[in-house]
Parts: sequence; C-alpha cells; structure tokens
Amino acid sequence: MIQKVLVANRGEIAVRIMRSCREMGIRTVAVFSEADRTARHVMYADEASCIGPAASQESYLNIDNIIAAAKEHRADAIHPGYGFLSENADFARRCREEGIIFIGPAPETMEAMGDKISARKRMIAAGVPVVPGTEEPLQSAEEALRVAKEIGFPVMLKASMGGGGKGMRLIHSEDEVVEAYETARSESMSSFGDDTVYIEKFVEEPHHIEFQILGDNHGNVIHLFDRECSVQRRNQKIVEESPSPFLTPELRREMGEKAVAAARAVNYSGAGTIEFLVDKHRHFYFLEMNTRLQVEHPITEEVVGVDLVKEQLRVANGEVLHLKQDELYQRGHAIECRICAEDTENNFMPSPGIIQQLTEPNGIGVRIDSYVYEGYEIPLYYDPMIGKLIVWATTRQFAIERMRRVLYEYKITGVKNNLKYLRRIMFTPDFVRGEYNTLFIEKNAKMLQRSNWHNEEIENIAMMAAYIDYLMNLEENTPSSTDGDNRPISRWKQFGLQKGVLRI
Amino acid sequence: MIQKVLVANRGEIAVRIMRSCREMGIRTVAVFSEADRTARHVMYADEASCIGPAASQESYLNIDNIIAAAKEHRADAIHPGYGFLSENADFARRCREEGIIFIGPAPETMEAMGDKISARKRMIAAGVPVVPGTEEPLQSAEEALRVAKEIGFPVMLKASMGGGGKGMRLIHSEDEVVEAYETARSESMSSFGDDTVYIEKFVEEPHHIEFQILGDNHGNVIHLFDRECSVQRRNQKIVEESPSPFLTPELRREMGEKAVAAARAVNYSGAGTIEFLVDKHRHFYFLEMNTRLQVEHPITEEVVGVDLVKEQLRVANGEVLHLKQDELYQRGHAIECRICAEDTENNFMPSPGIIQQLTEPNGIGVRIDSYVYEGYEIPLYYDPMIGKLIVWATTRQFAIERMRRVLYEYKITGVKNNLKYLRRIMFTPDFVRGEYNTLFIEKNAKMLQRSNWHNEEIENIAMMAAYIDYLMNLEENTPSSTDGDNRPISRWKQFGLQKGVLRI
Amino acid sequence: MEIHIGDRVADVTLVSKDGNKVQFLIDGVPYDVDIVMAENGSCSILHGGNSYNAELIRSDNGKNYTVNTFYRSYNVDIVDTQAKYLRMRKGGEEKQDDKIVAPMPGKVVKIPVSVGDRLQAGDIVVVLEAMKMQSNYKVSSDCTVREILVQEGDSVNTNQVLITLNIN
Amino acid sequence: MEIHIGDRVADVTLVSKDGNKVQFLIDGVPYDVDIVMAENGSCSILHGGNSYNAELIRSDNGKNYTVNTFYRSYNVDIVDTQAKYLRMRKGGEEKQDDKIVAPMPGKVVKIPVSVGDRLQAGDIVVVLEAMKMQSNYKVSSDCTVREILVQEGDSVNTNQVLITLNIN
Repeated sequence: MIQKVLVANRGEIAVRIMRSCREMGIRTVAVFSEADRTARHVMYADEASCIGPAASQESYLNIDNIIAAAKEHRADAIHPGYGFLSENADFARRCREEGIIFIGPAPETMEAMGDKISARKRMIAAGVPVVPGTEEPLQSAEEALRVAKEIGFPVMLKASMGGGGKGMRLIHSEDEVVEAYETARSESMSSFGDDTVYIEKFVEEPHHIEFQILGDNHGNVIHLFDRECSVQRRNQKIVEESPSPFLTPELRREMGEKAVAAARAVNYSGAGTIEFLVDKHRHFYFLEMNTRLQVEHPITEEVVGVDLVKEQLRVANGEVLHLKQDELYQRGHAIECRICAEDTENNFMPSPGIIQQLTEPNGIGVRIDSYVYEGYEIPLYYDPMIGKLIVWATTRQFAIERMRRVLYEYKITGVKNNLKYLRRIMFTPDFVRGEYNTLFIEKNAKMLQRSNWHNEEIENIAMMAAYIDYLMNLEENTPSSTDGDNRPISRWKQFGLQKGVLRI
Repeated sequence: MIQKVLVANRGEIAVRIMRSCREMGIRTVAVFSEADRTARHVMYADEASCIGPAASQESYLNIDNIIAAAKEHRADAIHPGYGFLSENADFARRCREEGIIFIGPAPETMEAMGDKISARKRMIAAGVPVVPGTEEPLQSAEEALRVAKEIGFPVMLKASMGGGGKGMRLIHSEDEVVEAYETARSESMSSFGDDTVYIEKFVEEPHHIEFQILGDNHGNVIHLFDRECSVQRRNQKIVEESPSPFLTPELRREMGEKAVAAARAVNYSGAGTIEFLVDKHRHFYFLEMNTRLQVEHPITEEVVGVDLVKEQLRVANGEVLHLKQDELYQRGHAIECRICAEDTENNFMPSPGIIQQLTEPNGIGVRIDSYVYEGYEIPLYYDPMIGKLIVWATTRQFAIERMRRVLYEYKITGVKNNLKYLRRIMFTPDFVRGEYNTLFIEKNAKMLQRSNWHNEEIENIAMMAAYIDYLMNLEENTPSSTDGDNRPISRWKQFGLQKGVLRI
Repeated sequence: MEIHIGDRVADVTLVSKDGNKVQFLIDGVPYDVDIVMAENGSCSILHGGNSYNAELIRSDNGKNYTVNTFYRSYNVDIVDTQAKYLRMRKGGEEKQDDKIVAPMPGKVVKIPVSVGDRLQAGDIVVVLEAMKMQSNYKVSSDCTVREILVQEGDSVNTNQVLITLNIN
Repeated sequence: MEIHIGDRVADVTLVSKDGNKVQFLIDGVPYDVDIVMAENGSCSILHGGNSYNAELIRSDNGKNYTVNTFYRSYNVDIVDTQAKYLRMRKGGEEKQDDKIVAPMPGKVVKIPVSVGDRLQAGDIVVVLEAMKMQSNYKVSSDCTVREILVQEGDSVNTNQVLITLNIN
C-alpha cells in the first residue's frame, strides 16, 4: 500500500494531486525549485524538499535530485503530474530501478506512445486511422522543407516528445519552414530535453476531441467518454468542454471503442488520453496518446463523477479497476477555462508579476483548481497558467450561463490575464451554438478583441473611484495608523469619517 | 417573464439567489440595512437600496420599506430567501396586492403550513402521522406548565412561526418551564414578529430527516429525496448530509410519497421542505413544513443535480415543472457544514468581529456558499453563520474524507469560528459510521472538546513563527515602506534580506 | 527572549539568519529551519523535511499572538523586559471585584435587577442579545447589586463592565 | 482636478462629503454617489440605484490607476499641478531613439546581431524566453545596430532597453 507520495511537479496540478492524497490519508512530499519556496504546493504538503535552482532543467526536470528527495523522504511512489517528467520513460524506468512506484504506465508503454513517431506506427498496425505524415524524425531544415512540399501545405511541425502545444508550429508556406524548424526544436529541447521533430499533414477545420482512458495492471481498460478541446490559441487549449457538442451518440460509441483498443494495444495502465482529430465530415484520426493526467481532466471528473487521481493511486496500488464500462454515463455538461497570466491584446504574451488582489468565484456548480494567492509572485520560469475554472450544470446552455456568471465573479488584479477574453468567448455565437472547430479563435479574432464600446457612466465611475482613492492616500488625509493595518479598507474607515464641504 | 428580482435578504443566501438570477439573465436588486453597506450582496447585485437601520425589525423585516424599494427599482418579483420575511404570509399577500410576484407559495399555503399549530391539524386530517402535543397556542406560562405535565417531560416548546431552531426550547423538568416560556416568546417576537408558542412531546433519540419538495402552479408536485439533519447544537443544524445513512430504500420511498401527499394537501407551489422526526424503530412523524428554501438546500442540489433557485424562478414564471419524479435519482453523497462565527468552547456563543485572513478551500468536489471577505466586519445584528461548506463525492466515506480535506484547507483568522469543531465531528466514530441521531452532539460532547494533546514540535513551530513576526515588526527592522504596502508578505521580503549572526 | 506558550515557558534565541534559513535555540537546543511569510498572515516553516504552516494574529501591542496550526490554537506571549517589569509591578496588587462583563458585543435587552437588590446564586442580572440569540447572565454566588453601568437598549462591547456587585 | 481616462479629459471636483455620501462635479454636472472601499483594493459605488464595482491598482507614484470594471479596464491619470508642470517642461524635448525594449521579464536566449550590423525591416535582433515561450523581436524599418546592452543568458526586466539602433 502506498503510504507516502512525492509529487514531482508544481502549480495547480501539484496541489490537485495532494488533495486526493490527503483525502486518502496518504502523506505527501512537495519538491520545489529555489523560485518556488512560497508556492502553494510547498505549504500544502506534509513534507518538502528543495531540488535545485529556478530553471526547470536543474530542478523539476532533474531526475537525480528528484530521486534523491524521494529516498530522503522515504516516499513509496512518485506522481509526475503533467508536463515536466510526466512522459519521460527514463524517469519512469529509473523509479522502477530504485524501487519507487511511478504513478503512470510502464516505461515501455510511454516509449511506445510518448514518442509520437513510434505511436503513429503502432496505431497504423492496430488499424486505427492516423493523419498522413512522416514516419521518421526529420534530420534537417532542408529535409523539413522537402517533406513539407511533398505532403503539401499547410503542414504541422511537431516535437516528437511534445505535448501541450509546445514545440508545435503550423506552417502555411515554404518561407516559414526554416524559422519554424529552428524554434520548434529549440523549444522542444528546453521543454522536453529532446529536439526530435516531425511533420504531419494539417487537417483543415478539425475538431480536437479526446477520450479519457483508465487501465489497470490486470488487463482491464475503460474509457470515460470525450472532451472537446477545439478552442486553442498558439496550439494550446484554453477552453474545453464535455461532452463534445459535435459528436453524435454513435460516433461517441465508436470512438470510445477505438480509444480502448488503442490503449489495449500498448497494455495501458493508469490514466491516459487518446487524442483524435475529427474533420467536418466526422471522420476521425488518431493524433497522439498522452500517457498522463491531462490539464483538462476535471471536466471528465465532473460529468462522469469520478476522482481520476484517486483512480490513478488505486491502480498504482495494484488494485483491480472498480469502475465498469457499462455502469459509466455522462451527467450534465462541464466547461473548463484556463486562467492564464498573459496579455491577450499582445499575442497572448506571458505576463508574470505579483497578484495584488484575488477574488475567486464560488457557489453552485463551480470548481477552481488553482495555486495562486494574494501577494504571490508568479515566477517567470514556468507556465503562465495560474488556474483552471470549471463549471458543471445540467445542460450545455446552463453551463455556458454559469461560466459567464463565475467569470463575472472572478477578479485578479496585478497581472495581465485572460478573464475578459474568456468572457468574450462565452458570448461568441459560434461557441454558444456549439459550432466551432480548432479555427475558432482565428475565425472570431475580431469579435474576441477588446471592445471600444464607450459608456460615460462607467467612465465616470472609474474616475470617481480613482479620485477618491487618490485623495484618501494623500498624506494629510491619512492619520498614520498605529496598528500597522494599512489596507485600503482600513484607510477608508478613517477617511470615511470626514464630513463637510471640500471642493477639491 | 420575470426580468428583475429584488432579494429581500442578506448574507450568503442573498448572494446564492443572485447567482442563479445572473445565470438566467435576470437583473437583481439588493436591499441592505445601514450595517450592511459593505456586505457582499450589495456589491454583487446590479442595483441596491438602503431599507433602514441595522436592527432587522426596521430593515429586513420592514415590509413597507422593502415594497417601496421594489417599486422604486421596478422589480417584477421578490425572493425572500430563508429567515426574515420568507414565511410571512402578510408579506406574500402584500406583494400580491402590489402586483409583485412573491417567489414562494401562496399566502394561504404559508398560513396553513407556516403556523405550526395549523399545519399539525392539516396533516392529521391528511393522515400523516404527527408528534403528540397541543392543538392550540399556549396562553400563559401556567398553561405551558399544565400541558407539559399532561404530556409528560421532556417536552419541546416551539414558536408557532419559528424555524431554524429559534424560539425553541427543550424542557426536561417543571422548574425550567417558566424561563423557557418567557425567553422563547421573546426570541420569537424578535425573530418573527409573533410570540405564539406551543408544546409537543419530545421524541427521544430522534433523527431529523427532511424531504425537498417542488411544486408548480399547475398541480404538479415532486420530491427531490432526503436530507439527514440530526447533527444539531442549540436545536440548530450544523452538519447535514444527503442521502440519510439511516433510511432504507423502502422507507425513503414511503416518506417521499407522504411528503408529496403533504405538499399536495395545501396545493403547494415552489420549493419547500417536509421535516420528519424518525425514531429508532424507523417510525416517522411529520414535524413541520418549511415553505421556503432551506439553508441546507445545496446538498440536494449536489446529489440530485438541480439548481433549486432556478426551479423556483421557473415556477414563479408560471412554467410547468420540467423535472419528472421517475427521472430523478440520487448520485453519490453530499455533506454540508455550516461555518459560524462562534466560540465552540463557550456554549457556541456568537463571536462577531473582523475577518483578518481568509483562505477558502477549492478543487474537486467542494462548493462554498459564503459572503465574507478579508477585512469584512461581521455585524453583530444578524446570524453568526458566515458560510456553508459543501462537499460531494461518489460514496459517503469519500465525502467524509473530502470534508476533512477541505476543513484542513479552510482558514479563517480574526473571529472565533467552528472550523476545528467541525473537523472533530468528521473524526467522531458515531458520525463516521453514520450511526447518530439528534443527541449526537450531547452524546459526544467530551470527544468534541478541544484536545489537550501536547506536541512539542508544533509548539516550537508556533513560537518560532510568532517570534520571527515580532522581530520583523520591530521598528528598527522595518524600513518604512514607500509604496504603502505594509502587508506581512511585503515586510517579509524586506526582512528576509537580512543576513548574519544575530543572537537576539 | 522568554516566550510563553500555554503553560510552557521557553527561552528562544534567534542565532543566525541567512535569507530564509534561520537558526534558533529553543531551551538551548538548536533548530535549523527554513521560514518565510507566505500568504498574508501565514508563516511557512520547513523543519526536518516537514512542512508546517502557522497563521499569526498579532495583538495591538505586538507582543501577544494567537497562532493557529492545523491541530491547535496557541496563545503565545513574547515577554520582553518592559513586559516583565510591568508584570512584576502588577503582581498581587489588584484584588478582583465581582462584576458582570459582556463576553461579546451585543445589545442589553433586559436588566431585571436594581441597585441594592440582594441576589441569590442563579438569579438573572442581565439579558444580552447578539446575532439573534438572547443569553441570560446569572450570578454564581449570593451578592448585592452595587452599580448598574448600562441601560436596557444599550449596545455594549466585549469586556465592557455592565454591573458591579458586592459579594456578601 | 483634471483627470484623464483613455482619450477623454474630464474636470472632477469633490464637492462635499458626509461619510459615504459624496457629491462630485464631473465637467460641471453633479453626481451624488454612495462610495465605499469594500474588499481590499475594490471600490463599491451606488449611483442612481445601480451598484457598481471598480478595482483599483495604483501605480507607485499614486497618480496613475488601472481601474477594472466588469466591462472594461481603464487607465486613469490624476493630473495635479506638479504633473502638469512636469509635462509642460518635458514637451518636445525628448526625441526618441529607436530601441528594443523588453515587454516583460524574461531571459535573453539569443542575439543574432552585432554592433554595426545593417538590418532590414523584419530582421530578428533578439530572442527572449519567458514562461517556456520563446519570442522573436524584429526591427520594423531598416537600421543599424548602435549598442547591445545585454548578453545571451541575461535575465531582463520589463521595459529594460536591450538594444539601441540608428535609424537609416
């Protein structure tokens, strides 16, 4: 039985994993880089160890340091989360050698599926349709150019070890190939420690739809239905929903069966995801398998009513899957928005900084998986995603209405973020009707821009608010507080006592 | 169609109602007393009006002022929440006269069921079992004494208009009758504007189990299953769960049918609750009907998958119930804890004050309905409940484990509160086994007391934390900050730079 | 520095400090910890590989703390020289009068006694209401009402003296 | 007081104040509002029966605000006499050099140019990485590299000048 788990990750996913561990009575060990001493996961865990400097390569990607921490803390198991080492077969193999349970599939499975080029081969052998493209890694920019021309533009350049949109480039024409090849390789090396890239035909107007998979060590594999992940910017998902509004019940059943077959073909154990591209004629192609928990796993949890991290831990404990395919069903509808510290008006540029004020929504049908707090400084070394906002409601329409409501409640000041952008998505007709594919952001770019709509009343409100704060903070208006409470609300209580005609 | 709703309430329930209105695109009007200008519901609403001084009698219970606000803001409808005017038939009648939709049943229904003495008569006529007791209001302390002796101690003295445990007294012996009679009447007058009280036989070791009801204006009535509400202190619920661990499927079906029959007997429309006492032999008695939304309605929402406030609004709009009894089912298990500003070591004495620091839990399976924020001063005029913590999980055991986890995450400083007390409930064997009744708190009083368990390590941690903060705040260690940011985390960043041998 | 926690008195010295790495001596035993102020008012301490959190509520004078850990709440007093002196000076001086003190902010609903009344143990002397709940305050031994310092309807604060008594 | 919001310039006067009830004149038109600072950094304003919220982020000098309302974010500048004077004095003085400035904190990954290089519009002059994303910065017109102020591997802050250019 697993008694203590080291979580080899940071941010919201580290906290997410520790939550389920805590519920199961399993002790947790946090690891952190020097930039993360004040991060939430360090405070949340029962135990904690520093594993190196800020740069991921020297800390969260440093296998030796993580293994050393696991041994020092006598952890039985390591949960890798997503990103970082989660799909690194060497790490999984090293855990096995050190007698530590790696919470994920066997390294052989990861190698078969994690390397996208090898995964394509397996799937072709298993009769699962794949997108046309290279069967071997590219050796040079020249080869990339030649292959791209053969297949015909547009093409997708992808990191073989990639995921989460990193190291991925859509190429429309010849003159983009060289720069794309170089930057994708460089990004891939910095993110995954490997610079192998390959080319696929770009499926036009595709839907990105994935199936959640669970397997155990006893040969059982089930799927937990679909997630629609077509709202993407920079090839990264920002809004996901479940069930997909695009799938028919028949197609859902067929894709579910193929997803299970794909997982069975590699003796899959643990939680994983089969990603498909679905074209406008509802033909589907295997895209890749993610041999780990996905960022968007909560929408499946909400709709199917399971705790995927708990299931991962049970499987890692050697238990037989207690969920049965024919007992699972989807109830209601869930949507997830990824909250990012980024500048949506400047090509989604990451925007690190200090969270000045934070109000998270709550109430019926809302779930937040986040890790930031007021006063927290978002480090510039890692991902700009600061949290995930998930709603559940009985129907898709109600879920959209709920997402609008919780985006109204959510307030973050101090760092640029995409809250207002996400709100606009929730009002975009293509999204509201459920008629969208991966071109959604591009197609609706104009509508998703900040409105230049003027409202004198709102402007007046903004000016009065700023002016009163300005006056309140002028030295003559603020009796120096003796109790050290210099927060606006306290200063207001003092300023609020003033009375009379001022004319300033 | 209702376009604008005035919410005649405050606190978490006002925000709860406004949330569903906002999701439905309905504008909201907040009303507030002079003590509540900075309360969350005022900021949440689209519009707001002050309706009088702090004392409830002059504001939240002031029918004229509330009607005037509704007219001024042209509200189509009024939602009364729970408490205050929610079960006041005069208010409902006044709304009808003024052409404003009252979101709740007809005043005639409220009179029939809201007055507990009259409700008992109706139920007897309808063949629903009731607890033995007086059929008429008590006229004097002497009569109370006489009747109590007739029925035999212990007896329950209850306010006829009461609810939420207010104006309720358990009487064990003769010499307690007079004081109980006086204080119950006084409390009832101050809470409900009516001092009618009556006596019932006290059912010993009872379970307090209630059924959620929904009716429409077209004669349809359904139930949404049960809630177990037996964890009570001072006759007020503090922990509720759904489904009840005590009910068998057969009993659940039978009680559900009786609950629907009871509601039908008074042509019930809207959301309501039939409360039952169930003795240890699983005999059940009608206790009272609450003709409004209950505090604990969220656990039903989580398990059955509905939004009760939305359903209320639809019914008020004249729509036919779209939920069908045979399509409803309970999924998983939900528990609610009421978070109160109170001193659990001093007979649950209310403890108003300023919230210094607040960390609310989030993540999978947790819902918070609350209204406080950092820096908020809890007024002393109203209820000490500052929020509700609700968890959902697939099984009862997982729900308890989840509640322990979220209580671990929940942090409130500045006011005394019952978080640690609730944690102890979640570890009490009677609760964990699901074997408890309304005597639970009394029976487990010793176990629920603060432990005197000592741990030198934790004490050392506490001392070091306090000492470092003390040093950090000594004037010589704090360069006067120019940016006005005097928060601990900012001061730490300055103090944190210090280096060297200190010996202080 | 002398620090009191509950009944325990400990001698705590901050020996050295290098950023977050701090060495303390507690009753002569060295403690090497990594300590930061993380969320506002919350302190994160790593010690022996374990991660602890302590929320601090500082009193106005800055020397008394309520420290919440997950398991317990502690009262922690930092006893500096000035406080030691005051405590010494105060020792044995005050002999406590019997009085009725408000345990919380609230409103005086009723005062069913008058100055000079002789009371028996268990008699109600004042009824307070706060947050919709009325509470009766009774005397615990026989006594006489000396002074009544508030009126029915008054709002009162925590620790405000409401009534003073002469113990018989 | 002169206040700028976006392109609009308004004259705002606080006329009178009685607790939360405040009268302003905005461009001569009276506004009676009920205004309080509620959650920290958030301001609640009731006007004409409507409830508005505005979150304020004050700049270090205390005169420039970012104000977030539900619908939009505004830049609000309070123009006091000192600022007016400074603006007047500054007018027309600085003629801006062409330079490459870091738009966010990050790490310099690559500088593919050297001092004196002649560049064409569209040439990449620096590659920055932040939060795992690399971005190429290009020149928008033909120019020559004057100075390179950072090295590959350097960490840079927002608005830090990286490279200066001579416009041809």
